[in-house]
Formats: sequence, structure tokens, C-alpha cells
Amino acid sequence: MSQILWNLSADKVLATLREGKRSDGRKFDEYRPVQVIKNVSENADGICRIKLGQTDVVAGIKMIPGEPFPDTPDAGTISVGAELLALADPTFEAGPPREGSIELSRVVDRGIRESNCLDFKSLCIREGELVWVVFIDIYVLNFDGNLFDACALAALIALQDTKIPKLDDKDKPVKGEFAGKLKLARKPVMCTFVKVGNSVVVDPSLAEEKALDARFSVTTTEDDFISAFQKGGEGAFSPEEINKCVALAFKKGKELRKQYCE
Amino acid sequence: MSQILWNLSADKVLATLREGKRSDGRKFDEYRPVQVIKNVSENADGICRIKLGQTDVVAGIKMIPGEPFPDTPDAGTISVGAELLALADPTFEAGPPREGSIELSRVVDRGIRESNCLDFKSLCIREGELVWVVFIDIYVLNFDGNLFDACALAALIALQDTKIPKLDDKDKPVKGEFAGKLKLARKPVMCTFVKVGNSVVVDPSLAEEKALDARFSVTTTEDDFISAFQKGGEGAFSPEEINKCVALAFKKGKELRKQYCE
Amino acid sequence: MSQILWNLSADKVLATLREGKRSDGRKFDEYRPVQVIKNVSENADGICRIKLGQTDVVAGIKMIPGEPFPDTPDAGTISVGAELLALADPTFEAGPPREGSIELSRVVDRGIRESNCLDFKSLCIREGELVWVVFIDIYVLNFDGNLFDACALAALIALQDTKIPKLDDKDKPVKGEFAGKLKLARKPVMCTFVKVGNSVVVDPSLAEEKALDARFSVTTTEDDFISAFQKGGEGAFSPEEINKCVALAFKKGKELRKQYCE
Amino acid sequence: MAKKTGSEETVTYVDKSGKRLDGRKADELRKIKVEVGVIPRADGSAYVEWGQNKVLASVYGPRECLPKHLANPYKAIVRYTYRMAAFSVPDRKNPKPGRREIEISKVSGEALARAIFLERFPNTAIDVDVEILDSNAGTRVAALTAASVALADAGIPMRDLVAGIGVGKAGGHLLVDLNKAEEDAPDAVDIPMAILPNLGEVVLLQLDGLMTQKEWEESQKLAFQHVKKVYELQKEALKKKYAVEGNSGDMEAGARAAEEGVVE
Amino acid sequence: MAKKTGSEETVTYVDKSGKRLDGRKADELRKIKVEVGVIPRADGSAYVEWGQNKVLASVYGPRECLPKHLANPYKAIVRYTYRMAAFSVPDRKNPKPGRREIEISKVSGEALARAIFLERFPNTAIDVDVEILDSNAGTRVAALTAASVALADAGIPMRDLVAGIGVGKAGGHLLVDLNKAEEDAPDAVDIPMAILPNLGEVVLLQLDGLMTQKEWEESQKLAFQHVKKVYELQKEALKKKYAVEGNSGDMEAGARAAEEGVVE
Amino acid sequence: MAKKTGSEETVTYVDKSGKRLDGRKADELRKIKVEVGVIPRADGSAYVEWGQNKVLASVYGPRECLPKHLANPYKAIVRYTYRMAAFSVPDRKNPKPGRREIEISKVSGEALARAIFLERFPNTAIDVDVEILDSNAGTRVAALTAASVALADAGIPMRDLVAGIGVGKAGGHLLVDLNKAEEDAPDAVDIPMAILPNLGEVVLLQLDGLMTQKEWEESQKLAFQHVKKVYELQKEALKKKYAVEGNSGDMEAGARAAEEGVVE
Repeated sequence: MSQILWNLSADKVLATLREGKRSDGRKFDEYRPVQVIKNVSENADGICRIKLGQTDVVAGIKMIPGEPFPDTPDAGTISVGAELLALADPTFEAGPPREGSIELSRVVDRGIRESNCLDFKSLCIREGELVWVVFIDIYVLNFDGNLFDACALAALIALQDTKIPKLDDKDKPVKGEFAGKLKLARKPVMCTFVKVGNSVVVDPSLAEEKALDARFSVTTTEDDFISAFQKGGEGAFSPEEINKCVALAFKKGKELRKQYCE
Repeated sequence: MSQILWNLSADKVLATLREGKRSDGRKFDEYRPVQVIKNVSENADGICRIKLGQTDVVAGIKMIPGEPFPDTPDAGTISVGAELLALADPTFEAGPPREGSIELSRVVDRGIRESNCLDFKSLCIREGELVWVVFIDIYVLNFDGNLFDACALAALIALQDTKIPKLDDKDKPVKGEFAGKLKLARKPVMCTFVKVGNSVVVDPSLAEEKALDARFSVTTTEDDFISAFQKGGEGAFSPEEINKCVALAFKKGKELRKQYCE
Repeated sequence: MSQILWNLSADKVLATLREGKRSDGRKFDEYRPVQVIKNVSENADGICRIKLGQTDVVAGIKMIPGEPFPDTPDAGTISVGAELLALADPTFEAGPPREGSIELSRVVDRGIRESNCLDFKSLCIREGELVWVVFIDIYVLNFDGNLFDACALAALIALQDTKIPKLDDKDKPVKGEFAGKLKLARKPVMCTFVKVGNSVVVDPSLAEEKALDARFSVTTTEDDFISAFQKGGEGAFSPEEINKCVALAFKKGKELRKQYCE
Repeated sequence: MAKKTGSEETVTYVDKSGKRLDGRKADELRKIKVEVGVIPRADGSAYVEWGQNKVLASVYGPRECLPKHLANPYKAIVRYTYRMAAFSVPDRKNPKPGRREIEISKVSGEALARAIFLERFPNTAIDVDVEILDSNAGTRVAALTAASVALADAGIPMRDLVAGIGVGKAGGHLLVDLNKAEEDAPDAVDIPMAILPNLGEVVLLQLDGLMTQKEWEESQKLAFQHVKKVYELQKEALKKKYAVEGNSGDMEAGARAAEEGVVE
Repeated sequence: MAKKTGSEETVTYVDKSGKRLDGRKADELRKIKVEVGVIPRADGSAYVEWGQNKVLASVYGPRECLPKHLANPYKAIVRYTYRMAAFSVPDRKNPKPGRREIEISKVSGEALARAIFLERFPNTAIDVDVEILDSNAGTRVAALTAASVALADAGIPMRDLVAGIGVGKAGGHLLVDLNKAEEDAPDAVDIPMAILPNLGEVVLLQLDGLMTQKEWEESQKLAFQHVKKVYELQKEALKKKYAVEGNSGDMEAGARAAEEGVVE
Repeated sequence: MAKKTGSEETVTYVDKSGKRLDGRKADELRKIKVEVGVIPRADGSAYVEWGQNKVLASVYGPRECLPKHLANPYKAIVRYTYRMAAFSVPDRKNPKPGRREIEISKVSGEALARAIFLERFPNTAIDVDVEILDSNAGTRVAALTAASVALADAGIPMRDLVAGIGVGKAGGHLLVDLNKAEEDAPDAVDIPMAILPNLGEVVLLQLDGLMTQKEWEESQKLAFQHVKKVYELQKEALKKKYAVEGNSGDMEAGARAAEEGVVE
């Protein structure tokens, strides 16, 4: 759609929200249906494809032995990349990552890293010499809004699914053999809100994202911690709105975790 | 020439071919004269400049000691780069390699690599530690059609011409001293056809390339093997056309090999 | 200002010079006032911000242990980068360095390197293993002409100011501890002239640079050596003009060195 | 890289009962699955599973060609982008497009172009993007197979579908649709091909390795013979979608492709 | 990277007398200095020292948006570029902009945009560039603080100034304006915020680390309470410049910002 | 890199009979060969061998300047690209243009610009591309020498030809046209220069190393004295081509250059 059509669409989204309704009939705090698809790639060490409504993303894990950082010789690490594939939307382009995908991948990265859901010390193979680098590569296959939650959830389930390759005596992975599963200490679930006019809704559709004034993502854990915030968009939130979002994120996070991550 | 002029030129090429003639008077299976110029660069370990008609290319070899790939600790390797220099044509631009030069360099690379003309094991200096990397850098100096054959031939003759540097005890090349010549087990020669309308001709001129529907390159060896194919262009070939090209490529390859590679 | 306004400004600069005057009232051989500001960054190992008139640049030094080049195992090295920050001028853009900043950083680099003002051998930590790499990063904060002299002077004073970090037994710098100061054997000072019409003036203002036909930089040392030349611009100098510039550069260099580098 | 020789030399690529390493016969394709319309945002899309290979293809266009200086006033241009997901290969692939991907994109786009009535859409671009999610030899032909179905799904008028197939040699045997283990044979020759089955034309053809003229001619015959299977699967998938969805609006061409095997 | 644990665990982040490692109280800001108009070439500029952090900000615009396809026919766009000097960190920073800098630039530009009457300047760009010359935790909020003052200095009409502040947790204590040593605490949570103080709105908010809902609500209160100090310093600096320079021409808006605390 | 000292210190750069390492006298140029019109596709071209240095230069233009925002409404712009082939140096050069090549391109383009009547061709670009095929000190002056002849061959009206020359110092001796071995002397100073011989102007001048004012003035004299030889070779080469090819059409200016030594 052209910018003009999106502007008309945005007007309609706003008008509908003012009447207390969402254009796709959902309640303000209602997620679209989630579909979890596994085994999408045998070459991945862990994999998960998520459909959140029509938003379609896939996260794949590769465990690669590498050198530790000098200041953490006994700890592995993660590396997250998210790519908005040209096939997912008429406006996405092949090319180097833009700021949108950089923000997306960094938010997913911190959501995993800072929640301490992975024990980086357990990813040490030989202190000072060799550690696991957990590569998390996420691709957006169809764009219909709320990439943040879809990508974070796909990454989490893919990590849960990940088998650690067995290494031979030359530190090369032995094809088809595994030394166990990756262990997660926590399951951080991200929950994203957008504000359109004065309404705040969860799990925005594409039309709602195109109409948004501001976006706010809250990641929560099963042991009742907030583990991440990210605010975006050219609008603002009041402190009260933020607190409401946080409370709702705990509730929704619990539901999503129960349904898809156990 | 502008696109419009090239379109007129293409019409003329096509009309001429329909009359059974080529615009420069050659027969359909006739190459332009080839001129081989050596010693173009003393700093190269091997060098060959080829003029094929007015197409002018130079291939230079540098033998550089490097680490082997982990999965082939006892084998050297090659690296081929082809650059369409801005000085060679009004439409070429300085800058990162485009798909045209990437295809060209990869086709030359595979033509050498997959024909087993170089014994990669003989390029091992110390297993697991040091091997020869044979850098083949090709530059197009004047563009008058059929870069594929000109570049492949220049690369082959440059390899034939290559002296292996002598290394001192710190593995640094000793200036001006050599440990022998690079040995080639085979001499793969590429032969390129273009189809314009229903005519198929060998060694296309620039005007013929601008008029082409499809392009087909066949590399053959002196021991009667096909070693490479590459089809390009937005047109198609019938199976019969392909088979005819293959047969002719053997004949033309033999002639070129005899004249320029012995 | 648009190109048209700069053209008008250039006409005025030229007319004024023809009357034997400069548009800002300075004499032809007169520098603008220089202000030296130190301690701009505690994280830098050496730092100097220079205001030359309204031209404002900062040079910071980081001493980083690194591997020596194979052919100089007992010598450290320097690396100079100069960036024309987007905040310094309406026409500067964020992005990869353009030819202007590349020339600037290379001229500053050679001015230090080739004058032998740093004893690279004294920057060796352990021969063949570890040497100091002296990173000199220069940022232009406000552009009002004559970046060459401002950046060269800032780099020199920052080097004079540099403390060598103390390394622990793992070759990591110990925070806040130093093993001494960097020693300079010479103090090369650059002096830049521009030619507008038939007039040659020192320390060009922005308006004079926009009007310039040619630029000429001369670096001199306190022991009466020329250590660098760099000519730029689409104009030319006569041999006599060059010799006059050289003579004046010695005089001005002496003054600047005395005032700001002792 | 030089191919490894060694223990592999004793591998038997076709055993006495005529079976290959994975149990197939010499001229047997791996299992192929074709789905249409898998990416709702796209004008056309398809998903192909071909053995372990998994490929998504989307089509956007014909649409305005930007930047404009790339537009052709006489016809549409095809921009084909072949990319492999980082996790789609045994080692992790650097996400930055490599030279291999750029070359494959070029020759594949040229192959597709032949099948489209490009001259009907001057000054436009048809963007075809394929993503490889999992791989085991033969991804470029699986990708073209998917891309061609996605074009039909987008309702773009075509001369014929483009069907991909691999032929080649391993352990001295001519084989159809080599898998990775076979491609690693010391004497392996892999020949990816794309064919317009109804028109009997070859639009993509690459070969690397050593093969006699006679072996090639035999291989080409095998390709033409077995590409029909791929073609049938493409048509079935299109038929299946358009049988369900009906036959309205811009789906017409795709529907016709399903009915008649060829779009026009 | 995983945070180091070890000897640090025994660090006392707030001692018995209520003092932090650097002597501050739990809710005490570091020393902040704001200067206006430090870059003569720019349309507006500001310099902020915030503890060890040193930040320069410049504004160019509103001006023609190039390349034109980025322009918005309904409003000005804000292009915010946050960069760290190579020597501004303990190790040398690679001068090439990293992903961290790109993300910070994006969310900071969005934060600033809220404060500006963008719709008055359709098809234009407002370029805001900030350079970090020295750093010790909290650079992005210091940068936004400087950028907002530079916008006022450029005479750009604004709803409110944007004031930055950090809040968070270290060693179990909720703290205002964490420094680097505190951010390195094993349980550290850093929450950079940007606030429109008069409107009571949050325009930038990021959090990483583990924190209870209650701790967050407490932290947010601290932020709103102490951001006023930052706001006062911004206004003072603007007042100081425009008191001296007078009140003419395009300085008007900036001057008014100084007088009234809000530009419009 | 720091220059190596050591065994080199005992090298005698000019022996008792006045001979240099390669047998030349102190003020003797290496052997120079100039050919015109070596690249048929180009509007003008030239080849220069200068000792071991081998340089090709081409000229395209004056032609429309794209992208248009680079065009100057008052004159043509010169875009000079100096590149070294990967195999043209003792170690392999990374084919990506380095900072050295970019700087040389900039100052060389400015040097050439002085010689051309640019104001006659507003809004156009003159693209000059030089490729170094083999090197042994002095490539930038060989390149300018070739480029200037290529400009004349393209029929572009010029004030004068641009002739390159190197002067400098090694082992305490002032030398003309240093080779690599001489440039590696511990006290080496290399001074590449480009001169408009008829106008007596210096358009390129760089110096690195330590030299007294007196030595420089002596060196400059040597440069002006010996650049005439280069100039003669340029003129001869142009004369040779146009004597054979005749004097028609757009070759006119080049021919006149050959006849009169200066184009206008």
C-alpha cells in the first residue's frame, strides 16, 4: 500500500479504537493465535518457526565453538541477528541491516542475555581457549505486525529446542551426534503494546503498527521479574500507562509461557 | 553508445545473422585473432595479457603462503578475482564488484578448480600449517565482447607461466628466487557461444553480446572431458543446440590449446 | 551557504586580497588565535582540543598493545584517523570517510611518521610479540578553515601529553596506572598556505578556502628540516611561490612551536 | 576446495541391487512437496520441500522499478534474490550475501525471465525472493521450481513454468537429483538445470567436474525425462490452490496455469 | 557479555552512612554542566558535562530533506546520530558506527521527535548530531539532554524540552544516575529515561536486567522527581545565553524556552 | 612503517664514479616509453613504461555528469581514479581501493584539472582512470604522465601537458627519479612532482622525510631541468600517433598538442 493508503488505514484504526474496538475484532488485551512449527531445518541445532496471526518468523540456532572474550575466559556468549527478508513485505529490501532490524535484533539479544536465562559459564568448553557461541539467526518471512514478540518467542523456543553438538578430539562437531540439550534457567517472554491516540493495545497488527504513536515492549520472567523494556515510536507514554502495561505484560507473559514454552 | 543505439545495433546484428553472415565478416565458428603478451609485470609470479580481437585482459598470479582450510590440511587453494576496470568501457564503474564480474570470476575459478588442472596437494608446504594460495587476479582493460574466453585463457596461460617463490626459513619469499614452476595436469579451454534469434555463433563480439538472447560457455580438456558449463542470458537453448555447442567447443578448444598453450 | 553564495563570497575574498587585505583583517602571514584545551577526555591516554579561530578539532590518543608487523618485529606503529563530524558543518555527512578526510588523516599520519618524531623502536614491548600501536583519532568539531594545521597541531600536543599505560602480567592495561610518558624526538609543525588569484596567505579561513585556487602545506622541525609537503587544489604554484612558502613555514613553525608545544 | 579423497574412494554409490546411498534408484528424484500461497503479504508465493531442502519463494510485482535508472522502457526486469539462512547449512553461513549467492541469483533470474511475457510490463520490476531454510544439495533448482510457481500464483502471464532438476555423476554412475553425499564423491559432477518442459527449452545449465561428451548427452536425456515429474507437482499444487479458492480476479492466470499446464 | 561475578560481589554500593562509591547519596545526580551555542557553524548547539561524560550536540535544520524520497510531505523528519569518539571509552572504540550506536540513535531520535512541532515543517529534515568525547555510563541520556538544548538554541518550536535521566539498581539499592562502577554490579539494572518534564511524559525508556514490578514503580518515581534538576539546568543555560545575546531574530524561540521553560 | 635500519646503512647510493645502484647517474631518469591510443573503447588513452613501472590510462568524456548532484554548472569536473593491480607489487595488494590510492587519486585529479580548459564544458565529467600493472617507485608521476597524454588523445583542450617527475634524496645524495631500492634508504626523501613544463607551474607536490631548505631548492631545480625529457617523450608519442592517423575530426586537439607542444 502507498503512504496515502496507510494514512487512511491509520485514520480508520484510530476511529475504531476510539469506539473501544480493534479493527480485527480483538479485545485490547488479546493476542492473535500463535502457531509453533518445529523441525523446519535439520541443519539447525535448534529451530522454531512462529506464526503470530499472519506474522511469520523463524529462529534458528547454531552452536559454534569459538574463542572466549579475554575478559570472560570461562564464559560462552550469544550473537543475535534478525533480518527483515525482502520476501516478507513489499517495502523490505535486500541489503545491509537497517536500523529497524538492528533494534529488533538487539532487543531480542538483551532479552536473552540480561535475563540470565542462559548460564554463560556452562557454555565454556575449555577455559581461556574454547567456548560455545550460540548464534541465533532470525528471519521474518511474512510481516503482519508485532515482530518483537514473535521473534523473541521464536528465539526462546528455538533455544529450548537446542541440542549441543558433540565435538571430536579436534573440536569439530560430529555430524548427527549431540552432547545434551541447552539448558535455560528462565523463560523471558516479551509482550508489546502500541499506543494509538489514547488507546493502548497489545500484540499490534500491521495496520495498528502503521497507525502507532508509540510502542512499548515489556519482557517478564516466570519468577516475577521484569527483564527488559524497550520504548519506540515518536509518541510518549504517561507513567500510569507504563505501569498498566507492565502489569498486563506479567499476565500475558504467563499465558504465553504456559501455552507455548512448556 | 546509448541504449537506443545498441538496440539499433542489435537489430542489425540479427538481420545480418539471418542472412547467414556476421557483422564483422567472420564465420559462425570463427574466433577473432588472439594475441598473447607475456612479461607484463615483473612483480607477478605469473602473468599473461590476452588480446582477443580488441578485447584486452590481463591475468596475474601471486603465490602467497597461507593457512590451509581446517578440512583440507594438506592442500593449497586458489582465489580468483575478475574486475571490469572503469578504463575498459564507458559503462563500467569503479566500485565493488557487480554480479557480472562476480559471475565471470566464479566461472573462471570453477573452470580451474573443478577440472583438477592444479594438483592442490602439491601446493602444501607443511601439512596443517602452511600451504600456497594461488591468487589469480584478472583485469579487463578493453571490452569488446567475450570476456569469459579471454579471461579463462589468460588465467590458464598465466598459471602455466607461474614460478613458485622460494621461501626463507621464516616462510618469507626470497626476492627473485624461485623453487620451480607451477605444474598443470590439464589445460581446460573455455569456448563461449551466443544465440541471437535462431543463430548460434562462437566468440561473440561486443555488438553480438549486446544483441544476445542467451550465452553458453563450454570448457573442455585435452583428454576429452567437458569440465564446465555456464549458461547465461534471458533466452533458452534447445537440447540439440547445446549438444552442437559441446561438439564445436571440443574442436575449437583443441585449436586454441594448440596455438596458445603449448 | 549555497554554492551561489560561496561564489559571491569567493569573489569578495579575491577582490579584498587584490587590495592587499584579508577579509578578516589579518596580515597575509598572520595566524588566527590558537586556544589549547587539555583534559577533554579522561578515557584517552593523551588528548588535545585546539581552537584555531573558530576551527575546533580534538585529537585523542589510545595506546593499544598489538602484534608487530612481520618485517618490523621490534617496532611499534601509529594509526591516524581524521573524521569530519556531521556536527561541524552543514555539508559534512555521517558515513564512511571521503577523500577529504582520507587526505587529511594521511597527511597528519606522514607528518608524524616520516619526521621520525616518535621512536618506533621504543614502542616495542616484546620483540616479535607485542608492540604499542598509537591510535591517533582526530575529530573536527567546527569547521572554519585550515583543518590541516589545526589537526596536525592537536595531534602533536596530544602525543606530547600521552601517558603510556602500565600493563599487567596478562598484557592488559591497569586502569589508572601508567609506565611513563610518550617521548617525542621532534616537534614537526605544519603550516598551510592558500593561493587565491595571485595572493598567497597563511592559515586560510573558511571563506578563503572556498575561494582557493591551490593549497600548500609545509611541515618543519625545530632542527631546521622540512619534513613534509602536500599540495592540493586545482591551481598551481610557481617555484618561487613554493620557496617563499617554505621560508615562511620555518618562521611560523618556530612561533607556533614556541607558543603551544613547550 | 580440493575434494577430499581417502576413505570415500571405497564408497559404493549404486549398489548391486541398483540402490543409491539413500535407497533411491539411479533415476529417482527425492521426495518433493509444493505448496502455493504461503506468504500472505506477497503477490505470489510458494514453498518447496525437496528432500531435506526447504525453500520459500515470494513474488512482488510487476511494480514500479526503483531506482528508476534500472528500468527498461521495453520490458519488465526480473530481480531474483537467492539467499541461504545462516542455519540452513552444516556450518553456520555468514548472513552477508556471498559471491555464490550473487551468481546463483543472476543466472536464476535470467532463467525465469525467459518464461515471463516481460514485454507486457515495460518500466516495471518483478522481484522474486527465495530463502533457503534447510539444504542438502540442489537448492538452486528447488528455488527456481518454487519461484516459478510463485510467479504463477502472482498471476503473471508466462510462456511455461520453469522446472528445476539436477543430474550428474557419482562413483561412475549417472544419477538424477544428487544429494550432498553424492556431490562429495571424488569424481562427482553436478549439473543443475532448469527447463521449460512444454517448450522443451533449457534456461539454466551449469556443470563443474569432468564428464565425457557421451555422459553429458545421456545426462541431458535423463533431465528432460524426469523433469516432467517436477512439472506435474507444480501444476498439481497450483490446481489445488485455485480449485479451492475459485477463479476470480488476478488469480486467473495462476488458475489457468493449473488447468492447462502453461499459462498462455 | 556475561557479567563478571567474583570479588565484586563484596562491594558495598551504598554504605551505612548512605553514601555511594563516589560519595553521592542514592538519589543524587552527578555534577551536570550545560553550555549553549558551542558550535558556531551549527544552527543550534550545546555541550553537556555529566560526571565524566562529555557530549557535544549540534542541530542543522529544518532544511531540505535529501535524498528526497526520505522526506515526509506531512512533517519534518528527525535524523539523530549518536556517535562515540574512539578515545571516549576505556578500550579504543572502532570508529565505524556500531549496532549499539545505531539503535541508540533510532530511539533517541524518536524521543526528540515527540517534543518538536514537526508538522510545521513538512518535507524537511532536522539533523541532530551528538558526539561523545568522554564516557562513564549514561551517555545516551546526557546526549538527549544536550540535543534538546541544541534544538531550542536553533529556534525550533517545541512542546517541551527533553530531559534525560538514568535510574536503576546496584547491590540491591535503587539508585539515581548510575555510574560505570555501579552498572558493573552483578545485579545491576540500568534504566535510561527521557522525559518531557512539563508534560509529564516518557519518551525514552529502556531496561535490561532483573527487577521487580515494585522496584520499577519506585524507580520511575525517582526519575520523575530528579529529572527536574536536569530540566532546571537546561533552562538556566538557555537563559544565560539569550540574556547576554538579546532576543532577536531566529533566537526568539530559544529565548522563550529560557524564559518560560517551554518553547510553546 | 618505521624504516628498517641495519645492513642497509652501509649501502652506497652513488659510487665514486657517480653511478647509482642501477647504473644511472644522479640526475638520470629511468627509461621511459610512451604510447598513445592503446584502449580502443576509450575516448583517449595512453600507456607509459617508466623503468619497471607500467601504467595504462584512459579518458572518458567530457560526458554527462552522473549522479547529477555532483555536476558543476560552471565547469567540467575531473574524476581521477588511480588503482594498482593486485599483482603489481612485491606482496599481493588487496584489490579493494586503499586509502593511499584514494589520496593519490584526489591530488592527481586536482593536478590534471589545472591543465584543462574545464570552464568550456559545464555540467560534465571527465573520467580519467589509471591502472598500475607493475610498479617500482614513482607510479603516481608515471600515471599522471600517461593520463595527460590520454587527455590530449581524447581531444580535450588543454593549457599544457602535465609531466610527472620524482626527485629526492638517498644516502645523502640528491637524486632524480628514485627507484624502490633508493626509496628504502634510511635517509630517503621522495618528492613526487607534476609540472606544466611550458607554463613553469607545479601542480602536484608531496614530500615525506627530512630535508633542508637548501636541499629542497636544489631538488626543485633538478625537477624543472629534467621534466623536459618527460615532456619531449609525451609530445613525440602524440606526434607519432597523429602523424600516422592523420589530422581529422576530434583528433585535432591531440594532433595540435603533438605539433605545438601545447594544445592551446
